Amino acid sequence: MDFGLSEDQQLLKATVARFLAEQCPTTRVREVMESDTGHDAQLWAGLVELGIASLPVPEEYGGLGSEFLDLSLVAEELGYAATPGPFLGAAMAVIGLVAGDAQELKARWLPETASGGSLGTVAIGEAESVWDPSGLKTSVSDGKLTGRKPLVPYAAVSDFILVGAREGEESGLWLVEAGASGMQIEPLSGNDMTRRLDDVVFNATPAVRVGGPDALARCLDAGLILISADAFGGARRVLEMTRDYSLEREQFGQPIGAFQSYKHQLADIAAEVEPCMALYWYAAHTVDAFPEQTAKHAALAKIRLGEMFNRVAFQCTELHGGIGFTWEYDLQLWFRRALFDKGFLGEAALHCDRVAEMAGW
Amino acid sequence: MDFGLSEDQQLLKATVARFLAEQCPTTRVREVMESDTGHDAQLWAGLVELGIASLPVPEEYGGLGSEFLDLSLVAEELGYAATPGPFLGAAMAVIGLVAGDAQELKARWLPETASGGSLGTVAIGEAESVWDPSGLKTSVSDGKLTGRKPLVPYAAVSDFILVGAREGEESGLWLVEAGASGMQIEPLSGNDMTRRLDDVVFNATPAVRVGGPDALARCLDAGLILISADAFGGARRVLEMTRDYSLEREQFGQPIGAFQSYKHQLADIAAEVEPCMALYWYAAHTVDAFPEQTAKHAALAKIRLGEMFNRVAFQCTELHGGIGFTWEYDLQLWFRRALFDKGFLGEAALHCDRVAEMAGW
Amino acid sequence: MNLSYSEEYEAFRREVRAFLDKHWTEADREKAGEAPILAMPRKQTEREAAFRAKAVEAGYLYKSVPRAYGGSEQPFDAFKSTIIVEEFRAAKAPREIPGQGVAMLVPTLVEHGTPEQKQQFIAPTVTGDLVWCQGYSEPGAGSDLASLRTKGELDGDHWIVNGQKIWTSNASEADWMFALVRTEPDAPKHQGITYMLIEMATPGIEVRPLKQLNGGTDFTEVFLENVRVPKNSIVGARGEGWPVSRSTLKHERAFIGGTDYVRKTFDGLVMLAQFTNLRGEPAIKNDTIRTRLVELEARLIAAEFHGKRLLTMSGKKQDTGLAGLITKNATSELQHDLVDLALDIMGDCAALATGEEKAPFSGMFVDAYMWTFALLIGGGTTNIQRNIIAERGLGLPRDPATKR
Amino acid sequence: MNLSYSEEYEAFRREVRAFLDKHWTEADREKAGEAPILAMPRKQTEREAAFRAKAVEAGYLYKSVPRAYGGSEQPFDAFKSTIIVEEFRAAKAPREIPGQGVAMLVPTLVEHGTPEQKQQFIAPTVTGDLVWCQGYSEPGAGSDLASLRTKGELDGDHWIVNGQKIWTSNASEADWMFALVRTEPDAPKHQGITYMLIEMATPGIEVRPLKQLNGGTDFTEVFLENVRVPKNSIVGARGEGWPVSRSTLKHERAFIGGTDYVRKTFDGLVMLAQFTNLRGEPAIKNDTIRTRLVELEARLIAAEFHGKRLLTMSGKKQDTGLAGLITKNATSELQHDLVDLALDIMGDCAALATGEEKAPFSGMFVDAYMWTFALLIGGGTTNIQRNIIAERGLGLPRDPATKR
Repeated sequence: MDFGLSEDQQLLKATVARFLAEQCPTTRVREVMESDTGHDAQLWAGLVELGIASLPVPEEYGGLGSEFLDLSLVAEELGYAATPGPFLGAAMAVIGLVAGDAQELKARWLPETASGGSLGTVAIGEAESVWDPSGLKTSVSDGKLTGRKPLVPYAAVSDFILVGAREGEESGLWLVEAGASGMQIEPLSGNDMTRRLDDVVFNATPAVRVGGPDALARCLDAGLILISADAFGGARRVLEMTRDYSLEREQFGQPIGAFQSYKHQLADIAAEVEPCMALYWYAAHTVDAFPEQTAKHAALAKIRLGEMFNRVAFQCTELHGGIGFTWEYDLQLWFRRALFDKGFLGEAALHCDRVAEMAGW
Repeated sequence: MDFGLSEDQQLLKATVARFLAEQCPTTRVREVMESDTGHDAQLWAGLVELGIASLPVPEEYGGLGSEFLDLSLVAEELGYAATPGPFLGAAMAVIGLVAGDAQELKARWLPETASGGSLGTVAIGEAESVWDPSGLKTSVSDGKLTGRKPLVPYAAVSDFILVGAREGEESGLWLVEAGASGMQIEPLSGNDMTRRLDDVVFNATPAVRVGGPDALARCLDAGLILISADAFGGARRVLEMTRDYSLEREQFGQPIGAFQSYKHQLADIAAEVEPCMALYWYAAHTVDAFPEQTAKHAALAKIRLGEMFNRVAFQCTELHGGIGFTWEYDLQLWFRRALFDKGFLGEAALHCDRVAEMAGW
Repeated sequence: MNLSYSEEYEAFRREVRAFLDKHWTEADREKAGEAPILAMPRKQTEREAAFRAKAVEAGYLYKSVPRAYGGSEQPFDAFKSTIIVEEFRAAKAPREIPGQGVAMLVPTLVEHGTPEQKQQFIAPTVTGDLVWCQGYSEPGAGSDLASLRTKGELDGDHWIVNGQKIWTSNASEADWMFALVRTEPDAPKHQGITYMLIEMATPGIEVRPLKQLNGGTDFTEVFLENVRVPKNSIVGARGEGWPVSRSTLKHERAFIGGTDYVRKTFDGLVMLAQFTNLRGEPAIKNDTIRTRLVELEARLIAAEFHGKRLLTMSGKKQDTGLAGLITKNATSELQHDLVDLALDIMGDCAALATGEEKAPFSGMFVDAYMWTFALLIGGGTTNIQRNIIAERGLGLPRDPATKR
Repeated sequence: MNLSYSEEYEAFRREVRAFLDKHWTEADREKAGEAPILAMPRKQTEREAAFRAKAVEAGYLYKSVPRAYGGSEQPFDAFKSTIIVEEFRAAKAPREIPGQGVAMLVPTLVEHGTPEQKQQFIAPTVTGDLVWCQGYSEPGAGSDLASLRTKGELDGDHWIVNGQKIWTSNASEADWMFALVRTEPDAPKHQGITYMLIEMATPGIEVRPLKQLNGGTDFTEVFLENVRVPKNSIVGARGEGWPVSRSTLKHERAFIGGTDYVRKTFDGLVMLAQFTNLRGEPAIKNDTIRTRLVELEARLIAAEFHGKRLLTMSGKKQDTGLAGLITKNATSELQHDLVDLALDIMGDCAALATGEEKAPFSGMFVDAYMWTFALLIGGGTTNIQRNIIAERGLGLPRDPATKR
């Protein structure tokens, strides 16, 4: 029985953390955030060099074929550092490809994504917060895909998009290449400028089938877990910043962290954050160990962590007093990332419904 | 503009408070609570002498014909003192009678209830937490009433029961006298032993019509407001007890009320309790001033105050530490009354649905 | 209990209405439009100036300011004040010039200023000819104003002021700043602070916009480097600025405690829930959302009538005690819970920013969510207010650390 | 990460199962039934005694107690301990005798007792022949144990003990009490306390049942009047009872932090929601209730796997740090929210008491609601634990008031 990280996993996590501490301080986060695309090719290349793009790619396609937990640990560290860039959509796209059965597409794209030569993303959710595959209206017929996807990460800089859609009754994933005909990409103004979103419309756009309902489900579940890991990393960071600030900042002649009420508020936040690690770890672990449980546990992780991160970010900002409300103070980066993690891939209520239905409630 | 109490109202409130402080200390509450019926005729007679039974009775029937707010203020003080006895059901019964159109019944019963010679109660709610008149199944036909009423206050000691029921499609109130045929009364074990409940079954029991849907609605709304006032009084008392305790009780060499965290918890409780007074005041005021608003505001008061009282009773018990968990310490009286106020006349969720429907949501 | 006003007050209301009908025309009203939630001070237009002069003459504005200094010098009457606000708001007529000059400095000068200061500053402030900013907060001193570090040293006829102020609203537009400056470094913490009036045009003052969490720049930082301030440009005695400033803060607390903005938020929230679809159904048809809305409405109505209760108490010159102290925390927590529900109603669009047209209501509730901090933090943080409720409202022992 | 046990541990599990199959028959299992959530200590039956003796011999029970005193003296292995608990529980086999004698006194004696005390007390305690109660809490001293006032004065060969203890579970059945007694009245608060063993049959001891909020009497008050206790009946040195007792409290905290009872509550809650109708529909079909259930399940699963994370850390002999400290508060808050939902599901039957057959599930959740206090208060209040989390877990400054 070992519900903990292997030495390799700890090393991976520490390596990514060290890389980000050095290469991605918040000054750089802000530069990327203020850039046009929100994508820093050099930073991404550095992360690819560390192997984060190869983790989910099977060895036969030049990747590392790692456990899904490894990728989730990376997501936690990216969240901890408020790392800007296309990681989430790119990882989901790879997982969708791997889970599908389109050998040709795998051979075409997986080696390139592993090496950083290509970037993928995913387009799943539709208007009115629809994310469950059963509700998708985007449809494919005769290899042409039509529909609107209002929240697509980094569509503008991606080489291909995996689109959740249906052909007849069956849902699945289809691949659309950048620049395909009938595709319109409009940038959105998001709360979290470190992870860009575009509104994408497909109008009889050529698309190739990647896989069926299972591939789509695996892709979505993986996203839910990665976003939960991101939320955990963010919450951990926000708590640390607030603790540190409370030791420095003095009021009435003592550090504010010495006031009992402040201490208790921070203790309550810690008690809320800490057990969430095990929640996302287990959800990630099911992907390899108990895939039949993943749908439920991925949803539970997103429900809890998406909300927890927002609550913690809000409370910690409040505990900072005025400075927390400034643009210059870094806390706001996570405050905004929390709003991304809350909304993207569907809000808690949607996933509560899904879990309840799985349970037959 | 005067959203405050008149001098008469303040006097009434103070008089009832003084009477209860003298005649109904918690030692007496406990005696009554441990008695068979939970009804202390002498205490009730004292309250009747103060006029509480005459308040809702029109002058033409020997009562005071007061504003409904007056009666609500009395309910607050009864709640503050954890007064045991049949007040709530008795008051609702009188209000139902007054609101109805059965002149003979009014003449028969109102003078007697005003003088304390008779005691009424109400039987409205049915199984599965049905309290909205639209859901009642108890029916009347040919002057015979049939159905089950699982939560009837003090049925065993009442001289008559006003029963919410329907005849054909129309709902209304019917009066059943004590000892009527086909009526079975079984005592229930309730959390709040200061306000007894019985399970009552009617089987072709003779019943006389009191009034239609309006009378039933007024009776129910009045109950919702009175129970809210009771909850406010209880919460106020619990907060006071906790404040007083925190000044006496020392830990680590200082009164526990000097610990910042304790102070803040109590401040939050006060901030939750205090505005609720205006909520029940306004609901009570609508009964006479804006009756078309009563249904909504009575429901809102019950939603907020029923839950608030329970939360406050729980938190204050916790703030007492171990002693709050003892039977001997008086806090438990209000803890249990809070559970009565939560459940009786329907839980918050039911009334939320009702308000939403009134709003067309 | 009577929620209508007595004949005396109804007559007063008619009088106010008649005044408005006469002096603030339909055209004026149309032009004025809806007032923003947080109005920024600005110099009044000629039209506004003419109207305000009439309103002062009639006794409707600047009621606590002596006639000699441009006020209408009326006895305090909570109901009349409320009627004036209600009627002026309905007519979209200008009320007192917004901002801290009128809200905070003028009452301070009325109470503590020298005759010369009153003469020089009050009248132009109430006409909007002088715009003020507040210089209390500092990067190192938030709720604990007494720990501030901006210092003033006497050099002949002038104070030489050095330091930094933060959270200064509209410093860029201000002509003057009223500030707290530490002038006696050796005195105990709460002593040795002087209340100083500083002309913003003085050399050595630099104003930098402060960008907020929500992307806006409603506040600034003000840097003071060897700023020379005339020796007599202080209010109250040297070293006694602390009590002078504390009388001012009361006004700010009362200002932030209102429920108007919460009602606006709630009404907007209901519309948001009605017009935002979640998976094919208006959000308001979702049982969880509907239930939360009703629970919030109950709290809102409690807060509103609690306000009427306070108004009544004020009208009767009663001490509002605990009831008055809890308003700010209860209201800002309610506001928080309202905007929190708004984000849930937005579904996945919680990820989109204010101004994004593809978000429901262009994401305006996201900004409201972020602004909630300003409410929580403005006018003393929630924790400070909790101390006050516990100590002054409930009679619990004072905190040794914050004892003054 | 691997949630199955390694072959070594699987072999151990098979060994335990084989042991149980052999020594605890189907008939035994049937007779034993489900264990109560809060088991009270009692003397073991002959059948249980025989089984426990075998289990000790096999190394499964009393693993931290030396063989010489009736234990099985095994090295600490968190996984083996867990496997033993899982398998014994599945087989409904007796584990360690419940109660504070085994959980708190025995470890204390092992660490601090004299050879004579170990000899005299440990073996009969682990067999259940000696039943103990704890005498720490006093009416005037709750979380602040050091402020206790029961005093002992030396009179020749005996301590004369006077005072009152409260929250003593099963004092009526106990043969002995381990108690904290102030013996040096002039010493500073945390010094001058002595850890004393007192035979309950000694004249001057009176036990009165303490009726609880929920109507039950699981605790007692113990009055001590001129109780004569032999001079050598103390553990550790005179005046050093405080550190001795603190080593014991660790055990209590660990005991209360488990999630088993929360899982039981959750599973019961799901059933309650499935079988309780609200207005013609099972409560679980109500969107609000369903949503709350799922949110609570997410927290429960977090708590459960958090437990597995702690177990893994213990297994690797790592310090569990912050992760270990937050367990109690997170778990008891979760338990509170679960029973709170239960009351909502009960609809108007929240007014009915536990035991009322007409309430859903005979109102058993009302009792769980009330018992939640015992969890919040037992083993140090939530506020004390918050201090510990902040200070030891987050490294915030110590509270001056509670400094020791």
